[in-house]
Amino acid sequence: MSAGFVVEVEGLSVTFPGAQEVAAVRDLSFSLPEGGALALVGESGSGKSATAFALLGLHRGTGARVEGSLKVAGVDVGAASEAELRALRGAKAAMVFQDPLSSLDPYYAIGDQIAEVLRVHRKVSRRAARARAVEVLDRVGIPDAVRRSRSRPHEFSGGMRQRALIAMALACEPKLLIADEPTTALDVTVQAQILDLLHGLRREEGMGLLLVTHDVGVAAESVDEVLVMREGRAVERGPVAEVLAAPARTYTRTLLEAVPRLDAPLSRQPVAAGDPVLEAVGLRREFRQGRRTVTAVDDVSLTVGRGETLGIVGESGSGKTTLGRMLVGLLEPTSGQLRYGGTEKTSGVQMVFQDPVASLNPRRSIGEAIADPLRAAGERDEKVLRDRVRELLERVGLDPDRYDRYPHEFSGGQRQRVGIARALAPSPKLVVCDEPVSALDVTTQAQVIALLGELQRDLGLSLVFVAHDLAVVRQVSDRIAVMHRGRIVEQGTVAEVYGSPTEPYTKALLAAVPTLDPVLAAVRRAARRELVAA
Amino acid sequence: MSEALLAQEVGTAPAAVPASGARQFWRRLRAQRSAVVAASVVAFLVLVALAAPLLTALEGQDPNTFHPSLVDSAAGGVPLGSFGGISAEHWLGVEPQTGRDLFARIVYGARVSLGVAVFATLLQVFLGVVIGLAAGLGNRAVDQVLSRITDVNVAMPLMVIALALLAVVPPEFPRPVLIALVVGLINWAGTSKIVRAQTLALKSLDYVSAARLSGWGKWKIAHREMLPSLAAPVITYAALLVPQNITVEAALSFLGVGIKPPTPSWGQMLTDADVWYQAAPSYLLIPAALLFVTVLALTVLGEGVRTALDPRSQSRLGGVRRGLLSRRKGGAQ
Amino acid sequence: MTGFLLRRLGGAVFVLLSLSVFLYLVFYVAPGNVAQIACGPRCSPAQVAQVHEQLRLGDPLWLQYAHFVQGIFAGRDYSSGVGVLHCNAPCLGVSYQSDQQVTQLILNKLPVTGSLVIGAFALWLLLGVGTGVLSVWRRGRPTERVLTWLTLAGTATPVFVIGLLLIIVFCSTLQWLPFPTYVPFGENPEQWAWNLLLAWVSLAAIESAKYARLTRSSMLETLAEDHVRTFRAYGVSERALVGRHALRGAVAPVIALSALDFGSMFGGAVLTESLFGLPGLGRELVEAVKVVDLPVVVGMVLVTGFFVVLANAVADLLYAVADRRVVLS
Amino acid sequence: MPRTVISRRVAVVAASVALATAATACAGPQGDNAASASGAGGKAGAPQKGGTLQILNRQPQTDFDPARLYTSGGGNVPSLVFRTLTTRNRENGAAGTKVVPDLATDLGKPSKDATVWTYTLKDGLKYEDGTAITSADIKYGIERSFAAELSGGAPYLRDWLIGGADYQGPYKDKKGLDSIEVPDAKTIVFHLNKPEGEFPYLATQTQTTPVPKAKDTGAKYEEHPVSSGPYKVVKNENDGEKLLLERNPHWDAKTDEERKAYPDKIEVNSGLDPAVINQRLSASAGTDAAAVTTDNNLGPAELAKVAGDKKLADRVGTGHFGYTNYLAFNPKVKPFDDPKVRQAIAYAVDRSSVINAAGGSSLALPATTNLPPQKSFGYVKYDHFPAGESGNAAKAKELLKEAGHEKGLTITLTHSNAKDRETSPEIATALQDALKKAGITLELKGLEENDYNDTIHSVKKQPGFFLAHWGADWPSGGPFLAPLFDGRQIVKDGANFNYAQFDDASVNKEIDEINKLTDLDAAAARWGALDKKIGEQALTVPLFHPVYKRLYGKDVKNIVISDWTGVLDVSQVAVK
Repeated sequence: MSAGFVVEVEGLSVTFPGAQEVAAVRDLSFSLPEGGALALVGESGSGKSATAFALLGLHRGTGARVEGSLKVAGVDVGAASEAELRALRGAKAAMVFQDPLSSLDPYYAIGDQIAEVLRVHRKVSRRAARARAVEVLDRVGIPDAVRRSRSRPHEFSGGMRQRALIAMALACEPKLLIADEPTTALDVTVQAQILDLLHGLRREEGMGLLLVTHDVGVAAESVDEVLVMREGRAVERGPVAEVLAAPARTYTRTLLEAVPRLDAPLSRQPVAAGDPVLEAVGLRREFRQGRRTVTAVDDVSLTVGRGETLGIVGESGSGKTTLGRMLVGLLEPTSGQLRYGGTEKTSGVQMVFQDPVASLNPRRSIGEAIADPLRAAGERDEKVLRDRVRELLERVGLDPDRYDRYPHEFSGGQRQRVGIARALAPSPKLVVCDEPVSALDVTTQAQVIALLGELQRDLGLSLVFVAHDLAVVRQVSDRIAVMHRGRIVEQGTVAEVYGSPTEPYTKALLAAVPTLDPVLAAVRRAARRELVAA
Repeated sequence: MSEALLAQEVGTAPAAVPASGARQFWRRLRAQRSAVVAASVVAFLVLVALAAPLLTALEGQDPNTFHPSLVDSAAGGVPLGSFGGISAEHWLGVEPQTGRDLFARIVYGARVSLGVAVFATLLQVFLGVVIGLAAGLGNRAVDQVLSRITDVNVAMPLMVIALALLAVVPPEFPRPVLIALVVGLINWAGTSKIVRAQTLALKSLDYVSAARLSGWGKWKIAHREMLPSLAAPVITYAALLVPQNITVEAALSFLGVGIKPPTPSWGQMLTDADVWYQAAPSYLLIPAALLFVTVLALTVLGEGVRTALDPRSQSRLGGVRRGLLSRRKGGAQ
Repeated sequence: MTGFLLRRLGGAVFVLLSLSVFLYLVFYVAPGNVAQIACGPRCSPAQVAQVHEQLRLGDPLWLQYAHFVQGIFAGRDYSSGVGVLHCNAPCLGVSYQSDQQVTQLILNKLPVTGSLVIGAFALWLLLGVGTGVLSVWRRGRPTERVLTWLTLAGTATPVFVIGLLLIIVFCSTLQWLPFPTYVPFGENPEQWAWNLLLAWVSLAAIESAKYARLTRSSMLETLAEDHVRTFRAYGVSERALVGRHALRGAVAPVIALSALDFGSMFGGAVLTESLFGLPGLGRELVEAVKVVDLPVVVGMVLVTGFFVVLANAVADLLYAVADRRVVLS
Repeated sequence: MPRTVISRRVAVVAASVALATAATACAGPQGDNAASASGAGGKAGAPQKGGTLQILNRQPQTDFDPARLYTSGGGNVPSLVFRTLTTRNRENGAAGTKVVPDLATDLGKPSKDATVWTYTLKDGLKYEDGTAITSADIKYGIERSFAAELSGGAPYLRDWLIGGADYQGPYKDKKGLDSIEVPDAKTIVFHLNKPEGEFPYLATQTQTTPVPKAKDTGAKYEEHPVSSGPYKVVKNENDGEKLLLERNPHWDAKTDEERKAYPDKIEVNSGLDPAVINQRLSASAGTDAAAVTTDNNLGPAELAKVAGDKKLADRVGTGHFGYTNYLAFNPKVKPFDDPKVRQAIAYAVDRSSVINAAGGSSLALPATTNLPPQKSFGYVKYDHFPAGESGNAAKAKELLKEAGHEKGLTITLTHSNAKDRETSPEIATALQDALKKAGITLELKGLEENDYNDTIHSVKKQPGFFLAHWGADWPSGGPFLAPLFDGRQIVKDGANFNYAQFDDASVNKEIDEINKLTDLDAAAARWGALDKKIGEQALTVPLFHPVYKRLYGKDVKNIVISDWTGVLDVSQVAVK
C-alpha cells in the first residue's frame, strides 16, 4: 500500500456493452487517504455508482468492461482472483447501499445476516459471530440490540435498517466504507441521523469513507473532499468547503445554483389570496389493512385561493399524498367536505404526478395522452385537438413536432413537462402537484420548478405543491402546511413557518435539512445532538 | 398465494413492462434461437393441418377409407407388412383393424387437435379477461362475487365436469367446438386471476389516475389504458395454455369423451393405439411423438414469448446488471 | 389469523355449495334414466317407478337438493328393505347404483389416491427442487441447458404418454416391475411401493418440471435482487448465495404451489389412476359420471373440491408463513 | 391400457343382458372348433384338491345378492356360493348347454299344460352354518327379488308367475306370493300364468337360491350372503372388490354333481385394468400362475401378440356364447318403413370390415341369422340377403333404385360411444365406409352410453337405425326371439327390446305354441324355423357372433368351457 492511501484509482473506465455501448466511467483517477472522506457527487448517469461498484470488483461476470488500475486497501482489484476479491469485500472494504429494505435478505434475522458475513471472513464460532453482530448493532445505535438482532428487516423502520446495514459494514472492521446513496431513500430527519452516525463512525473507527451521492447537501455534511462527476468524467475535485463555496467549474456552479436552499432569498412575492378555489373542511381518510383501520389523513381543513400556491410538506407516511389525491377527487374522503369555488363537483382540478415514468402510459403517444382530457370533454375535431396539444407542448417547452413520440423517447424532466401539459390541457383552475420534482436531478428540478412558477403567473393558476423537500417547497409556495401523522401540525406563510416555527416537529424538520456550508453543517450537527439529548 | 404463483408464471407486474412495440417484441423473439426453431415447428404443423386435404391428395389416400385387405384379420387386425404396413401408398402405414391410412389420419388429426386447443385458449382468455377486468374494476361487492365464482371455477375438476357436460349436450353439436367450449368454460380461472391482479396493480398506476382525471369513464379507461398493458401477461399465459389444452383434448379422448369417430384427432389415435404398443408399435409411437413435439414446440415458443414480453427475464446478464444498478435514484418517498 | 380462517371457511362453504348446485343442475338435464339404470335393464315400468320413488327422483330439484344438504348436517335414513339404515352426518347420500354410502365409498378410495399423491408429491418435490437448484448453480453451463430441456420435455409430455412408455419399458420389455395393481400399504408395504413406483415416477416427471422451473425462476429472480448483491459485495461465495439466499427466496412459492397441487391432485389424477389401474377417487368419479350416479359424483366432487379449497387456504397460509412480508387478507 | 370400465349395471343394459353380466357370470370356450374344446384344456395331469385359485377381474362383485344378480346359468363366481334349483351342465361345448338338477332332484315336474312346476329338494342340503335348506327359503329368496331395494334380476319370474306383475316383495307385502307353494320343507310348486316349457332353464338363475329369512339384511345382505354352495364368503372388501372364499364345510359333494371345487381357497381381486389382467395372466408369475379371469377377454391387439407366441396360445381358452350383434331397424321411421331400403342395407353391409373392427376373424364370426349358430338354439342356417364377404353394392343400388332412391340415400346410424367393439364407433365407421359404396351416406350419431341405452330402449325416442345386440339368458331360442319379436313384449313406457316394434299375430301365436313344449329339443327346432321366417322381414341385419378368448395361468388345470357361458367355469378348475 503506497503512502497510506486506501483507494487509488488510475485511469478507470467502465463500459456497459449492449446494442448501444454505454461508457459509464471514462478515464477517472482519484485517491483516498486512509481515514479520509471523499464524496463522489453527480447527477444520474454521471458514473458515480459504477465507480463505487468497480472498487469492489462487482462488475465482474456482468459483461461490463473495466479498464485502468484500481487499488483498494492494497488489493489490485483488476488482477485479483475470485478468492482475493471475496476477501477484500466486506473485510477490507464494505459497502452500504441505498435502499436498506431491499438490501437485506428479507428471510433471515438481521443478526444472522451480519454473523454470516463475519463468518465468511473470520474463523469464528457461530456464537461468537452472533455476539459480534449484537455488538455492532449496539454500536450503530440500535436499542435493545440483543432482542432486535433476532428481528427480520421488515420489522425495522427505514432508518433502523440503514443502521443495521452500516452495522454489517462495520462487522469486520474494514479500512474503507463505501456508502452508495445511503440516505436517499430516507426521510430528512432520519437522513440527518444516519449522516451523523457515519460521521461519528469515521472519526471513532478511523475508517476511510467514500460517499456516493447526488445530493450536494449530503456531501457537505459528511466529507473532507468532493469529486464532482458528470457523464463519467471528473469535473472538479477539492476540499469540500472550497468547492462548494467557490466552484471553479461552470458545471459545479450550475449544480450548486440549482440546489434549493433554505437560506436563499425568497424569489416570490407573496400573492394576495383571491377567492378560494378550493376549500377542504375536516377531511378524513381511513384505509383498511387486514382488520386494522389506519387513518392516513385526520381532520384536515385547508383553503387555496386563486393564484396562490399552498405547499404541503411532510415525511413519508405523513398522509400528504393521500391528501393530495383527495383534493383532486382520486380518493373519496371517509368524511369531510370539499368545495371547489362554490360547487362540490370535482372540476377544474388536475394533478401532476411524482413519477414521470409511471404517470404516462408507455403504450400511447404523448400527444394522445395530452389530448385525452380534451377528448373526454367532447372535442372531436382532430385539427382543433392537434393544434391545442401543440400549443401546450410549446407552452411547457417541448418541441410540438414530437406529438407522436412515445414516453420512453423522453428524458425524465421532459416527461414531467408532458405531465404538466396534460394537466394544463383542460384549463384547470387548480393543479395539485404531488412530489413533481423529487424523481428528477437537481438541475432538471430547478427547470421544472421554474416552469411551474411561470405557468402559474401566466395562467393565474392555483397550485397545491406536495413535497418532502422543505427547501423546494419554500421556493415555490406562498403558504405552507406541515403534515405529521395525518394531521396538519402547522400552517402559515412561508416566512412564518420557516422563519419562526412554533411546533417542535417543524423545528426538527428544519434542523435536519442539510446545508451546503460545511461549517454551518458542523454547527447544526452539534445542535441536533443537543436536540436529541434534550 | 396462487396469484403470486401466477404472477411468477407470467412474469412481471405491468408497470415494469416498458413500451415494447410489436417490432421490439419480434426482435426479442427472433433473438432466441430455441424460440425461432419452436416457432418454425409450430408454423410447419399449422401448415400441415391447413394443407391436410392437399397432402393426402398427394399421397392418394383419405383418412376414412377402410382397407380390410391390409390387415391380418385372424391376428386381431394387425397391419400386414413391416413397420405397421409402411409402403409407397401408405407413408406411415395403416391403422390396425381398419386399415385406414395413418398419414392421412395424422394430418387431419392435426387440424382437430390444434384447432380445439387454439379455440379453447381463445375462449379461456376472453372469459378470463372479461371476468378479471370486471372483478378488478368493479366495486367491492362485484369483486367479491366474481372472485368467489372464480374460486368455484378453480375447484371444478376439469375432467369430471367435462365428462358430465359432454354427456349433457346433444350429439348433433359439433364435438370439436363443444370440447373447446367446455375446456374454455371450465378453465378460465387462471387468466381471470392474472387479469384481476394486474388490473388492481394498474388501477393504482399514475397514468390510470391521470386518465381518470381526464374525465374518462371506467370502461373507457379499461379499454384504452389497461387492455394494452394486460396484453403482455395475458399473451404470455395464453402461450402456455395452448399446449396444455392440446393435452386436455388428448386426455378427454383418452377417457372416451373426446372427438367422435370417424373424425381423427391425436388424442383419439393415442387412445386407440395404446393397446397396440406391442403388436403395432408405430401406431402408438407416431401420434405420441407428434403430440410430444407439438407440445414441446408450443411450450418453448410460449417461453420465448414470455421472455420477449418480459425483458426482466431477458437474460441473466441483464438481470444481474439491473440488479446492480437498479434504484439508482428516485424519490425519497 | 382467526379472521382469515373464518373468511376462508365462509368462502369454502360458498364454493362447495355452488359446486354441488351446479352439479345438481347439470345432472338434472343430463340424459339417461337413472331409475332404469339403478333398477336393471329389464325392469318393468312398475319396478322402475318403485325405484324412482325409492330414490326420491320424483321430488322437485330443490327438494332433492334440500335433502342432500340436510344429509350433510343431520344425516339421513334410508331403507334396506328389511329395516332402516342410517347414514350418519356428514352424509353425502347413498349411491344410486351400488347402494353404498358415499362417505364410505370415499373413505375406501381415499387411501389409494392418497398413496399415489403422497408418494408422487415427495418425489416431484425432491426432483423438481433439486433440478431447479442444480440448474441455477450451474447456470450458463451445459448442465443448465440439459436440465432446461429436460424440464421442458417433462412439461410437454402428457402423463399417459410417459406412463405408457414406462409400463412398456419396465413391465413389458424388461419385466423389472410388476404390472401395476394397487396393493394396500397395510397389506404389504413393499409391494405397495413397487406397484406404485411407476405411477409416482410418471406423475413426478411431469410435475417436477413445473417445480424445477418455478424453483429456477424464483432463484434467478432472487439472485437479481438487491440483497443478494449486498452479500456478494460482502464476499459471500456464489455457492452460499445460491444455496442459502436464493433458495430461501424460492421456498415460499414452492411451498404454495405444492399445497395447491397436492390439493388438486386428489381429484385430478384421473388419468394416472386410470393408466395404472389404481381404483382411486378420480377413477371412481369418472365412472360415477358415466352412470349418472349423482350422489357419488356430488360427494366426490365436494370432497375433491374441498381439498382444492383447503389447499388454497393452506397455500396462502404457508406462503405468508414462509414469506413474512405478506399480509393475509 | 386404461380403459375406464363402466359400472356393471349399465353394461348390462348396453350389452345384451346375459353377456353383460359378464361381471358375474358368463364365458366359456369350446375350442376353435368343438375339437379342441372337448379335451379339457390347461396343464396336464389329473386335477387335485388344494391350493388357492386367483381370480383377476375388472368388475367388482358389487351385487353379491342372489336377488340382484342377472346371470346366465347361475353365474360364475356366484355359482360357487349360491346353489339353485337347477343349473347348467358343467361340460365343454354343446354338452354344456344342457340344464341339469342342482338343489332339486330333477328338472321339475310340469303339469300337463306346463303351467304348474313342482320341484323336490335333495336330502342333506345345508347352509354354511349347518342349518338345513328348506323350500320355504327358496320361496323367500324368489320373493325378495321382487323388492325394489333388490331389483336387478331377469324379468321372467315377474312375467310368468301368477300375480308376479303386481307383487312388491316380502318387505312391503308380508303375505308373500301365492303362486309359489311350499306344501312341505322339501317341495316347492310354481303356478304360472301361461305354459312355459323352459321353466327348468329359468330355475338356473340365482333368484332360486335359498335365502334364510332370519339372516336377511336387505340391501346389506350382499356383504355376506349365506352360502349354500361349496365355498363361503370369508372376506368382502370395498363392495365386492376383494373377495376371499373358503370351503363351506357343510357343503356335501354328494349332493352336488356339478361343482368340482378343487381349490381350497379362492381369492377374487377386481377393479383391475383389462390390460393389466391380460399382462399378468400372460406373465403368469408367482400366484398369478394359478389365476384366471371371469370377465376379461383378449382384445385384438393382445391377440396379435398371443398369435406369435405358441406357449401363450396354449393358455388361451376359446368359447362361444349365444350372442348376436346386429343392425336394428325401426320400421316406424322413414325410410326404414320400406323393406327394400332395409334389404338394400342388408346387401350393402361389408361383414369383413365389420368383423375387423370387432377384433378380426378370431374374435368374431360373420352372422346372417338372429339366432347364434348353436344346436341348443335350434340354429337353422339362412342368408336371405347374401352380401358375400364384403357386400353386394350392385344389388343394394338396384334395390334402392326400386325404392325410389336412385340418387342415393342419406341416413343416420345411432350407436354408443362405449369402447366395447359391439355398438361402438369402430363398428359404425366400418359400416359407414361400406355403405358408401352402395351410394348410401351414413351419418353417425354417437351417444354417450346412458343416453344410448335410454334412446334405443324407449319406444318414444327410438331412432330408425341403430347398432344393437342380444344374448340369450339361457341357450334356447325362447329368451332370444321372444323379447325381440313378440308383439306383446313391446314395452310402451319402459325398456323395450322389441326394437322393430314387430307385432305379427302368426309369430306371436307360434311363440305361444313353442312355449307349451316341454321337450326342449322339439322346441329348439321350432325356434330355428321361426327365426328363418322372421329373417325374411329384414327387421335386422345380423353382423357377427363374438368369440371369447381368455388367458389363464400356467398352473390352471381342468379347463371347462361350455357353450352356455362361453368362458371357463371356475367351479371346475384346479390349481394343483
